[in-house]
Formats: sequence, structure tokens, C-alpha cells
Amino acid sequence: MPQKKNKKLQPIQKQLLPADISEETLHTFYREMLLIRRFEEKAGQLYGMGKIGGFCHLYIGQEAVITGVQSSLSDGDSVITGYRCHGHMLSAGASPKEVMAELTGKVAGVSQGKGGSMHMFVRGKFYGGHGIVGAQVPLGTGLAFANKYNGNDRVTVTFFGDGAANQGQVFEAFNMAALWKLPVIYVIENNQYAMGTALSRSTAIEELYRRGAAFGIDGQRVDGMDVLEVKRVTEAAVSKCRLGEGPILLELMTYRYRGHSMSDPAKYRSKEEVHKVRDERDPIENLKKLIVDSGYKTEEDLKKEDKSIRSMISEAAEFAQMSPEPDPSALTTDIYMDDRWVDRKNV
Amino acid sequence: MPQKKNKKLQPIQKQLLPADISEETLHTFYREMLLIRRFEEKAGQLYGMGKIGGFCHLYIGQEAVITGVQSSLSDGDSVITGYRCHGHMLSAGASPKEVMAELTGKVAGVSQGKGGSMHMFVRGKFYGGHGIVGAQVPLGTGLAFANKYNGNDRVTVTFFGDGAANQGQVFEAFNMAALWKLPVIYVIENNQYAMGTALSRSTAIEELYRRGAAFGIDGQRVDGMDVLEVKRVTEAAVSKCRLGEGPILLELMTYRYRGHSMSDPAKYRSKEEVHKVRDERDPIENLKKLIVDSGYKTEEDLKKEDKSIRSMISEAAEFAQMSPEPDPSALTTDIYMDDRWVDRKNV
Amino acid sequence: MSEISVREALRDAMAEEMRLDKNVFLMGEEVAQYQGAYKVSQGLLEEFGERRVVDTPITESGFTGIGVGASMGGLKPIVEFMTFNFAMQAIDHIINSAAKTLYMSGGLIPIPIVFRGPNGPASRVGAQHSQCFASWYAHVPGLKVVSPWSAQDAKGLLKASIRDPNPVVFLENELLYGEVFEIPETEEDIIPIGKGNIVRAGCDITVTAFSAMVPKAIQAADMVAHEGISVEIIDLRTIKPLDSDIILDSVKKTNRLLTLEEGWQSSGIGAEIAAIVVSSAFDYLDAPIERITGVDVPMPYAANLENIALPQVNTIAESICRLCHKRI
Amino acid sequence: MSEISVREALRDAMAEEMRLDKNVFLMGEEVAQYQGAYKVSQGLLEEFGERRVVDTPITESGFTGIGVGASMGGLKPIVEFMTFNFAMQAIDHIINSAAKTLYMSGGLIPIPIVFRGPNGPASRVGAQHSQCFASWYAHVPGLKVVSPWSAQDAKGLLKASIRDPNPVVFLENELLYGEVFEIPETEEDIIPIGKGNIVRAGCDITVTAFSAMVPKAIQAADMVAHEGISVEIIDLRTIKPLDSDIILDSVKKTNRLLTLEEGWQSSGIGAEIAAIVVSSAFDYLDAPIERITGVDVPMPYAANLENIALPQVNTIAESICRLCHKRI
Ligand SMILES: Cc1ncc(C[n+]2csc(CCOP(=O)(O)OP(=O)(O)O)c2C)c(N)n1
Ligand SMILES: Cc1ncc(C[n+]2csc(CCOP(=O)(O)OP(=O)(O)O)c2C)c(N)n1
Ligand SMILES: [Mg+2]
Ligand SMILES: [Mg+2]
Repeated sequence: MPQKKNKKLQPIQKQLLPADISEETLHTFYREMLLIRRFEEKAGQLYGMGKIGGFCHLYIGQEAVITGVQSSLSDGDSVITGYRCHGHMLSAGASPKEVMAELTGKVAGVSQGKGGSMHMFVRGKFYGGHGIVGAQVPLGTGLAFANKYNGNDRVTVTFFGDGAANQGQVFEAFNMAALWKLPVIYVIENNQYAMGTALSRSTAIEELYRRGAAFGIDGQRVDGMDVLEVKRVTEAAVSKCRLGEGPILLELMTYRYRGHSMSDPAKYRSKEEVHKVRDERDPIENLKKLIVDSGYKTEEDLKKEDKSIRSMISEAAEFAQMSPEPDPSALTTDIYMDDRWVDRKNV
Repeated sequence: MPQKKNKKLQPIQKQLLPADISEETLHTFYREMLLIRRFEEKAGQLYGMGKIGGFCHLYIGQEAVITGVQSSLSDGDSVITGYRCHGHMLSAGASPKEVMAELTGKVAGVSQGKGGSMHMFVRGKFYGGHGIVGAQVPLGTGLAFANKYNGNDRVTVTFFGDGAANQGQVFEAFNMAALWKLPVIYVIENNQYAMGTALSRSTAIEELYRRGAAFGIDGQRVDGMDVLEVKRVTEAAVSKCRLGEGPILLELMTYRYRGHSMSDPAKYRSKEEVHKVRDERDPIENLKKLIVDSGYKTEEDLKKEDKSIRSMISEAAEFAQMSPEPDPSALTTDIYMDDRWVDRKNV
Repeated sequence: MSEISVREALRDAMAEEMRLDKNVFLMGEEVAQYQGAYKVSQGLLEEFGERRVVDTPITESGFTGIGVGASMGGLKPIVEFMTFNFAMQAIDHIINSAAKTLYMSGGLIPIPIVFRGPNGPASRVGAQHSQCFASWYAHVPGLKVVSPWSAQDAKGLLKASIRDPNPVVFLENELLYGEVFEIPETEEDIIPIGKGNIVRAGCDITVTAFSAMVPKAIQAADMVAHEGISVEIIDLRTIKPLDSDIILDSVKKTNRLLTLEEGWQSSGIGAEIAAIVVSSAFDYLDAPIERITGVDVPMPYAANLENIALPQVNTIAESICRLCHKRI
Repeated sequence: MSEISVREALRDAMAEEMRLDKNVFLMGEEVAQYQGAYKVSQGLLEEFGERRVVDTPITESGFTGIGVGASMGGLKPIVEFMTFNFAMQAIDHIINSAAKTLYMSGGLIPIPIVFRGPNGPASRVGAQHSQCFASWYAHVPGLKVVSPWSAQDAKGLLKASIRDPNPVVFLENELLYGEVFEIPETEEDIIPIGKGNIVRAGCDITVTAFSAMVPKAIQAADMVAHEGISVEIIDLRTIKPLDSDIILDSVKKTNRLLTLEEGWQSSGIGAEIAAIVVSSAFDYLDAPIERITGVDVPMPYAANLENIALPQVNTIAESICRLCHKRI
């Protein structure tokens, strides 16, 4: 994550901002979202150059979701999602260099090059990076189970897509989370498509926030393109969840600008549809406007920052390309943990 | 099924009966339910004698469910359920002899002794008899898919338990059935326990008829101990379903008097609880009262019939015990269908 | 002779069978509007409409169960898995509902159905997207398991699978989809399930392979030909029922055996073949049987690791030479 | 020495480990109030309370995923499947979420977890409730697979499995639960994963077995002892990693091998053992390797058919004699 600069406060137009949001927060959000976007743009380029292989699911357009959610979490809380996880990694504090090096399959990558784009983790904070649609939902529920077991007040945010929302194991997890009052917040990133399948073609009822009602899980639909709204709603959810009242379901309405993965020509929607969202709802552009309007930063300031983020990302890309591949001996390590059984007397 | 006798009508008290239910129907229901009960009692005995092995899930207490539902179906409609399927077999017209012979693992059994208590079928009518909790739900949905594909107006009734209702694949099936408007009626036989787990311990929200709402499937709770009520509600559902308006969910409140399978001591509920249901809600006793009160039959008449059913069942038990086991050569038949590929020109 | 890719061969097989039999239909994720995640079903929606080419939600267990149920109801479904990795979500229906039902019903309820899609490693898709399921399915009675290499075999075997009255697991390979083969234009292009194919006759050693390992076997055979070793290559084509006759006959001639597969070694296909041969052709064996398989690790993402996780032509050639007591 | 049933041994193993490590807990269907569908968890709810002995709804995929997630979160779950047949609903989590995660994370995220429950045929429970999954799980790197026979082994191996920092698939056998064994009262009763056990030493032929096949092997060995054949019986105990050393050493001594298992033959455990031996001890083999396995059919319900679907002591004795060139 970029470090926050200590800049003198500029005169601002208070009425534009929610009472509890400082200009600094706006600015941080802006930088964080921009970092994700520039990272993803670069990943797309590297993919085009053949430096990244296999699948590569870009997060462009959805940056407000993880940024807003992460901002309402505290140390010890955890996050888990599917394969579209670069943004979540960066938001969890992973270094762009190491994430990019994972994408290029290098030993300096966060998973030592063994995981790739879909399988990355930040211990104690971000639990992956899972390739099987929907599988992360019981997994995240299990993280919450562990917290409840340990009697702490930590929460787990479990992200999944609109397509994943139909998976049976999601409902199984909902049922147990509600039955056992587990501290888990389910966040559906409804970007309106599952690969080429528009939401209306995968389900008769598009109000996904209602999916938990049969188990007693309250749901809410949120504008996932507005990072402040995401923050506001998530903070409330997190506070409630910390009290031990059980799971909450949030449906965050968002949009992915790029194809599903890199090979997707995205013929299932019109260019106009994409442009319209970009023009009207872009989370970064809209926040930028807010910041500039508030007077906290000028367009010029922000451009400079963009430049510095771009150069950080370029460095990351450079690093990711120059780093060596794993040593061939790495092929057969990490299959099993060392078999030294813990001597219980010394625990 | 026992053949209907042509008996002269007795004077009846019309007001006791719904307008469209004839005394003859009552009487048929009575005989059908009693047949199931006596069959199951005998199966329980044979199990105790070691003549039936493995699992044996008795249907005693739930007879009104299949009897009422089956009565509202027509030729070509189909039924599918789980392992608790003896009643469904008999209701589909399978002969008690052949069903009992299947239970004893004899070659005269409906599945030639290869299936056993949990795996029985009546081609074109009853599709099993499945041992994996919840698996029959997509299967039944697939039968409905075939009917819709063929453009006919047949419906499929898919039965499952309150425990099965939590299974993920149930929700997956719901979603597709609703999306594709498949002619399937889901019937939850809510007997309030899944093995030793009372409903309240398997889910936070016990209104299982609401489980389809998130997909747009209407649900309704029904007294499953009242065969007339079951018939009434199912008939309405079947008519609606035939019109192609998609799936319907019915939650039939019922109760099993015996343990889950034969080895279950049923310590998870009190004897009083069971007795209370038997005393107050027994589907056969209550119907008997209605018939006798209506004057259509006397207690004496019904006792005689019970006797004839008992003797039919005894014969079935005799048959099932005396029949030979399958020939050892049967071990390796029916693994694959003959490989004669159909010559398309002659189809 | 015409040139055709494996992708087109598979599509043509489905199209031809759908034309012949109105009960055949295709269902799966992205098979219709998107024309298949890997474009295998290109054009089918246009020709057959959405009644017979059905896009499903991402619910493998549910739609596989629906497929099996539809089969019970008289249809002949082709269920596409976007990859067989995702079929693990649905494997209970493949095994318990499809493979066992004919038997459990005493022969009353046949389940004609084809489960198809790419199997095994693709390229750089990581551990969860690269598993080979050949031996798992081959373990199970009631299933037939097919895994073709060439376009002609892909077409002929898929047609046979669709016509087969039993559940067939049809394992494709994403990296072969684009491979182009010459295909003779004959009337009957059905290839029977259960028959292996000698893709190269030889006398010094038998090499068994299937799917993407066949071309590697051919390359290795070319390499060792310079050393004067004559390799007989058997393309298994069908994994279950395995054509043990063709293998045994070959080993009785060559007296040596090397098995190839991309999947993991433990209880793999090579294990089965080795066990059959050491049991039924023991006296003919002049050398140990070797197995070359995917390395026993979850598939790594890094290009170099992925490469060495899979059988190499070099290694195959070395094995052949070692077994034939020659140095390369 | 004390007498103890396999059922009690398993329960004691769990209880002892739960006393030692507060992160160990048990979850599954009917494990708490009902005391286990097969009473394996008898008394655990009373001692450890419902926080650590957790009844789940009938949602295998969900609770297995929750177990794996809890393991990621630092706990050491024991996930009981009422039988392993139902684990097919959850097998994606066992393979993709549990077995592969340590590798995919470059060693960052270990998954200590035990999946346990009855595996393979019980008695008269039909095709969907009788499958042996040993070879499926043994196929997969990242998993350890254990399948004990005796009470002592059950206890020692389950304790080792719970302490193991990797996902362990622990395959029990319903029909053995009630079997009573003498168990020495020693301090350390851990039995290491990965080590086979010679339950009877002999010099004429090696017989490998695991779980319920071990007593059948012993009976057959008793039978052929009258014919002067001395059988060495190896109880594999662990299926993965397989103790190939103990097998190879034995075969190098006896020069003959018969493998036993209740599961199906194709790509089974016997296939793997045969392949290892014919590759690594080829020159020591004096006879073909035979496999006796469950017959390749879905399990029939009829008592007589079920009986002949499973390996018979007679058949085993005959095989031994045949391989040793003696008539019985
Ligand atoms: C079980 C399973 N089925 C299919 C796939 C292939 N697949 C990967 S992503 C995807 C679409 C998921 O869409 P959604 O849940 O909306 O998430 P998004 O990609 O939009 O973020 C599919 C079908 C998979 N990885 N796992
Ligand atoms: C997937 C699966 N998990 C567990 C079981 C074991 N089992 C058989 S029946 C049953 C209880 C089912 O209860 P319910 O759905 O309420 O039906 P009921 O027995 O009451 O008719 C269980 C747990 C199984 N057969 N399949
Ligand atoms: Mg989406
Ligand atoms: Mg119930």
C-alpha cells in the first residue's frame, strides 16, 4: 500500500462529505483504488506480452468494493475470495512487486510462483485466492467458525460473485452460519456477469441479497461503485457482526470493465454498456471529482500521484519480469508440512 | 394395490366430507394407507428376524403423504424420493410381494434383489429409491426437464426430508427449475427429524416452505397427516404445474413413529411425544373415524379389510422368505446395458 | 481426406448425433450463447436452438443431477463440464446416480448419458485446474471412460459414446482442441469404445499412452529409432473397459513395457496396466515395467515447474533405452 | 494388557488428543447428541461440550469446507463423515481446498485436518453405501491416507493423524468397530503414519492387506500353513505414503506377491503395489503378481451376491497355493 503523506489540510466543502469521512480517508481510498487499477492494467499488458500465463482475472471496475470493505476491518479480521483476487491481495497489504512476481510465476512471488494469479495468501489476513467457484464460501465460514471457537470478536468477510451465488455449498454455509451465529459477512460482488452469463440468465430472481432470508440472514443491496457507501454499510455490518449476532449478507452492485479472464472477447454485452458504466459510475473518477471538488487536492496533485503509482507499478512489473523462476527443486517441496509432530508437553 | 370392491352405498353424513371427495375415495385411501402400514410393520418384524439386512427405513406415520399425493397424479406423471421408499413403491402400484422380496434380497424382488430397501423403481412411474440424502432432488428436476423437453404436460413429484432440505444441491435444483419453469412439485416430508437431529438443531428457520422464495418458487405448509388435505393441496399444485408455470414447493408436516432405520433407539425424543402424535394425528385412525362416522363402512367392515390386508402382507412375507436368492451369475450382470448401438436408420 | 481440428471433430460428432436423435441434447456452463468456454460447441445453439443447447448456472451438482434425471426420463444428455476439475462438485451423481443405477435397479433403469469436457493439465492454470481424473473414473464399474487423442478418434468415439446406452465419461484435453488432423471422409466414422489402437507398430518395446501423451510417445519413438529401437505405441483411446488384449498381445511380442500418462502415479492408469501385464504376461517380460507419469505434486503455476511436472519426451526416450538396455 | 474395541480405540484417540490440544475438535452428522451414527464418539459431548463436539446439518460440502476453513484459521478439526460414501459430496474440498493449499501457497498455509469415518463395504447396505475410496484418495498428493485394522493401530494412527500438520484421510471400517483387541498399556501409543506392519512373518509369499482384509489374510495363511506354505502378511496401515520399502524387502525375500483389498480392482491399491514391485523388484519375482479385490460391480444387496462380491478366504488360500505351485 502507498504510504500516506502528511499534507496540510486544504479548505474543503464540508457538505459534500459524510460527517465521519475525512479528506484524508478520501485520499487514501483514491490512492488504494488507483493502485489496484494501475496494477491490473499492467497485469493485462504483461499478459498480452506473454509474461503471465493461464488465467488472469482483472478487477478493473470493482476497486471500490474491496477498498471500502477493507477500510472497515481491523487487525485480526480476515478476508477470503475467489480467483479474482489481485485487488484483495493489494488491499491486504501485499506488495505489488510480490503479487506481480506471482503472476509471472517467479520465486519472489507471494506463493513462490507455485500458486499463480488465482492462488495468493497473506497469512493471518487474506486467505486466498480460490479457483473453484463458490468454494471460498464454506472456507470463509470456517474462518469465522474458528474465531467464534476462540471466543474473540474478529469477523471474516467472504467475497463471491453473482455466478457463485447459485452454488449449493453457499446455501449450506449460510444455513450453518445462521444456525451457529458465526461472525461472517458475506459480500456478493455482483458484477452482473458470470463469464458470459448475464445474471438474468442464471437465476429467475435477481435480488441476490435475499438469498439468506430463508435461513434468517439479513441482506442488503449496496452501490458497490461508491467506496464511501461501501465503507458506511460495511462498517455497520462489521460492528453488528462483532457483537456475535451472526452472519450478514451484502450484495454490492458493481461491474467489471474487462473480459472475464484475458481470453474473453466479451461479446455477451455491448461496448456501449461498458462505456456507460465507465462514464457514469467509475469508482475512481467519481471519487477524484469529490476530492477535487472538496478542494483537498487539485487535479494536478492527483495526476502527480497517479504518476508515482504508475512508476511503482512499473517497478513491480520490472521486478516480476527480471526475477528468477523457482529452482527446479521447488517442484517437490511444500507438498507436505514437516512431519515433526508437536510434542504436546512443550506446547 | 388392493382392488376396489363394488359395495352398495350406505347413507352418509355429507357435511363431514369435502364436496368433491366421495366415500369411495376415502375408502381407497384407507386401504392404501393401511396396506403401507401393515407392510411396514411386517418389514420391521422380518428385520427383527434377520430376514432383511442393512438399512430399513420404515414409513409408518407418514402414509397420508404419498397416498394423498399419488391420488392427484395421472398416468405419465412421475415420483421420486430417497431411501424411505417402501410406501412410494406400493403407492406406485408395485406388488407387496415383489417389494418384500426385494427387502429380503431375493431374485423375485423388484430390483432382482440387487437394490434392497433403498433402491427400488417402477419404470415410467417411480424413479427410486436413492440413498444419498438430497440427490433425488436434481434427479427429479431432471425428470421434469425431460417432460418439458418433450413438450408434454406431465409433472414430477420430488420428495425429500427436512434434513435433506439443507443440502446444497436442493437449492441448485430450485434455481434451475424456477429459471426454466420446469414442471416439478417439490414435497418436503417434514417428519421433524433427520436421524437424531430435530429440525431446530439443523436450521435456524424452520419454515421450510420458504426455502424456494429466493428463486421465485411459491411454498405452502400442509398438514401431512390429513390425507384429504394432502390431496386437496396437491391437486391444486398439480393443475397449476401442468400449465407450465414452473415449480411449486409443498412442506408436508408429518411424523415418523419408528426410529430412523431399524437400529435407531430414538433417544432424541420422548415416548410421550410419539404417543401424542399417534393418539391425536394418526392419518389412518383419523380417516377411519371419518369413514365410520360417515356411515359408509362400519368398524366391523374395516376390521375385516384390515384382516384381508394383513393376510395379503403375510403372503408377501411368506413369498419373500421362500423365494430363492439370485443366481450367483447375477453378480456380474446389469453393470452395463448391452452394447448394441441403436441403428439410427431403424429408429 | 479433409483437415479438421479436435475441437471441430467434437462439435461435428455432437451435431451429427443431435441430427440423428432428437433425444440428444447438450447442457453445461457457457455451451450455448458463448459457444463453449473453449468454443467446442460453436454453432450448435444456432442449429439446434436453446431447447437442445442449454446454458446452465454454475451449479455442477445440480445440473449433473438434472442430466442424469433427464436420462432416466428417456433423454440422452451430453453434460459438458467446463473442465473436469469442476466435475468433482458433481461426482456423486456421476458415480452414485449414473454408474450404479442400472445395477441397483436390477437392469430396469438404464442411464444413457455422456459427461464430457477437458481433463488434466492445460497450461499455467495452477493446481486446482490441472487434475487428471482418468484413473478415478476408471476405478468405477458402470462407467465407461474414453480419452481420445486424434480428431478422428475424438469424433468417432464421441459419437459412439453418445449412442452408448451407458454413462460414459469422455475426457478431452484443452491443449489438443486446436490440433489439426487429417480425417478420411468415410460413411461410418464410429469408433468402438473398448478398443485400443496401435498408432505405430514395433518390436522392441510396448509403450501405452492416451490423449496428449500419444504425440509425446511418437516423438520419443522417433528419437530412439536412431538408436535402432523399434517402439510399438498403443493409444489406449478407451480407459475403461481397458483393451487389455491389445496390450498383452503387444507385450508378448516386445517383452517390454513402458506406460505413459499425465496424471499422478499412485493407483493411476499405468499402475493398472502394469498389474494386468505382470499378472497375465509374466513369463513374457524381459525387463521391469516402468511408468512415466505426472510428478506426484499439485500442479505448480511457474512455467519451468509446470514443465518438469509433466512427462518429458527426453525422459520417455531415456526410459525406453534403459528398458532396452541401450544408452541414448 | 487391556481389551478394547476398535470403536473405543478411536474414541479414546480423539479424547486424548482433545485433552492435549484445545484446538482439536470434532464435527459431523450425529457426532454429538446421538454419540455418533456408529457410536464412535460416545461420551465426547459429555466431556468436551458442544463447542468442541459439533453436530452438523446433512451438508457435507458445507461442513467440510467449514472444517478446512477452520483449519486455515488455526484449529485442528476432525471431520467425521457418517460414511465415506457421503464424502463424495465434499470431495472437492478434500482435494482442492485441503490437499493442494499448502503447495499453492508456497508453503504458507498448512491445513492440519483429519477426515474420518467408515469406508468400504459394511453389510447389506447396497451399492451407494459400500464403496471403498482408498485408491481415489491415495492418488492425490498432499493427502495422507490411513486405514487401520486393529484397535491398537486405530488408536495410534488416529492420534498420529490428529497431530499431523497435513490433511489426513482416515478410513475406518464399520464391521471392525465392534472387534475387540488386546492393547498393551504403554506410555507412547502413537503409531507413525507411513509404516506398514508385518503381522505375520513368512518366507514363501508376501500378502499385502489393509483394514478388514487383514484378518482374512490371516485366516487364509492359517489354511495354507497346513500345506506347508509360510505366508508373510503385511498390514499396510498407511495407504499414502505407501511403505514400499517394507513390501519390497518382503518380496525380495519371498519372491512372490499377492495383494488384497475390498475395493474395486481397476487402478486400485493392488495395482499400485504390483506396479511398484514389478518396477523395483523385477529380478526377484518368481511368479506373476496376483490381485484379489472386490469384484468389479456396484455392491449388490442380496446376501449371497454381496458375499461373493467380496474377497473370500478360500479364494485367497487358492491364490496363495497357485502362486506357490501347490494344490490346496
Ligand atoms: C465449480 C466451478 N465451476 C466453473 C468454474 C469456471 N468459472 C470460473 S469463474 C466463472 C464465473 C464466475 O462468475 P461470478 O461468480 O459472477 O464471479 P466473477 O467472475 O464475475 O467475479 C466460472 C464459470 C469454476 N472455476 N469452478
Ligand atoms: C449425503 C448423505 N449424508 C448422510 C447420509 C446418512 N443419512 C441417511 S438418512 C439421513 C437423515 C435424513 O433425514 P431427512 O432428510 O429428514 O429424511 P427422513 O429420514 O426423516 O425421511 C442421514 C443423515 C446420507 N445417506 N447421504
Ligand atoms: Mg460476476
Ligand atoms: Mg426427516
